[in-house]
Amino acid sequence: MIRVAVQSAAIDVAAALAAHDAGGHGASASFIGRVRGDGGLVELFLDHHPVLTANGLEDLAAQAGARWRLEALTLIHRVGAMAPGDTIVLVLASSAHRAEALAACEFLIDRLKTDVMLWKRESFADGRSAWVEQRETDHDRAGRWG
Amino acid sequence: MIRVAVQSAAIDVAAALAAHDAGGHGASASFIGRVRGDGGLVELFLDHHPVLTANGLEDLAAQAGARWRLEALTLIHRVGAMAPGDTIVLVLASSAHRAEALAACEFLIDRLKTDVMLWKRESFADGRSAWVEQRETDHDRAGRWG
Amino acid sequence: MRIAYFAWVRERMGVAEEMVALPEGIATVGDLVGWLAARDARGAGAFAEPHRIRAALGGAMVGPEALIGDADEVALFPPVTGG
Amino acid sequence: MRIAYFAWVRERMGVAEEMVALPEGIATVGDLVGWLAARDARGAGAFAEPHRIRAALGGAMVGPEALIGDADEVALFPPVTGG
Repeated sequence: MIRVAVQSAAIDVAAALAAHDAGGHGASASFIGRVRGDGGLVELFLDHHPVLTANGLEDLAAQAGARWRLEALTLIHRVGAMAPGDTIVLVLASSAHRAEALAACEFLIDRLKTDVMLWKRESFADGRSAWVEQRETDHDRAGRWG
Repeated sequence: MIRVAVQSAAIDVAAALAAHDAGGHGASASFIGRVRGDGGLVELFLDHHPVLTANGLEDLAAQAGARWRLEALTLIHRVGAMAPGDTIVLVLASSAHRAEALAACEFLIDRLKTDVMLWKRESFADGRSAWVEQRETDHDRAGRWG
Repeated sequence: MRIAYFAWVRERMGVAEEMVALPEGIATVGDLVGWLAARDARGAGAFAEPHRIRAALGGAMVGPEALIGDADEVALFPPVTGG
Repeated sequence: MRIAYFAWVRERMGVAEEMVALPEGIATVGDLVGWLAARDARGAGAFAEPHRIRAALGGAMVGPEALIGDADEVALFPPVTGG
């Protein structure tokens, strides 16, 4: 079962885990990414393109499904305005085999950082606000998957 | 915060996640291992040594804490009799940085398979019951960490 | 045809999208970006550095040489900055 | 001294643990395993293949050459089969 969602509502990790998996899979790997309050950040805003963003997530999910034997895959990305501590992204990958669940989860979170159409704006306690520039480190990690 | 547990009670993943993390960490990676019903398996029994098993988990947690910058680590292993679908093991690793959370989670689940004092007995629907022999593949994976 | 803007391109243009009738001679995405940069001050602010602009046509990423043809939407935005 | 058995060693010995007084000349874990194998049929069944036996003294893994000394517990078991 593949489930992909782009939503402005808060991500409910426990509910997503329950929906992902009724308990039958051998191994489930997950990744939860949260907004960090580094440097006095008070708001993270994620702009998105409804079609491009959803297509990007669906394409990534399909790539993971082709590369590994997955029994279930959940990919939820939040967009809009978020506060520190809020969950931005949730990846859940289940397989009969732990190595495949772990590899798929890591692949997905690395690729999400570069391949999906999202734009970040950071706002700080001192009133500064700026769109984030592309980071080379994300590209380095994503490039490992060839 | 490091939390390590060996328990015969069922593992409550949602409760463990809530206890692990009040929402402040940048990245959380998890691994959930479950009993597979392959080949007509009806019961998995895990024998353990109360001191050695707990020491092994604590040692692994300490190794992960020394290797990566982790903000929280939860390691829960179930022992005793389990049915297919039951959660055997839960690893939760949180860090400010996703690469560290992911690497720690993978390290821990690989090492759990070889370094922790546990003995598996499988019982099948046809009445067969046997202690599992050591598997080379687990050693291969664990060896990657040097 | 609709042009949709995202992130700082949207902020500099002051609108999320607009409907335009393409003038004669504007055939590619690169042509469109050049035309918007020359059209007014907002366009100059958003599109002064075309190498920082990415584009999508009908839901697919394209380069500046892509022909707009009868696309319903051209989306213009900065490089993505991930999830 | 207490000897604790695990997994199929426990099943073959028929008990989870027992208290023993070590006979003269039994100094190492290897000596103990050899003595148990010779003591009775259950011991012969459990310890006929000493290379398949692992041991811990006071909570730490040890080899057959380890001196038992005044340890409270010797644990004897097969190689672990993981979580």
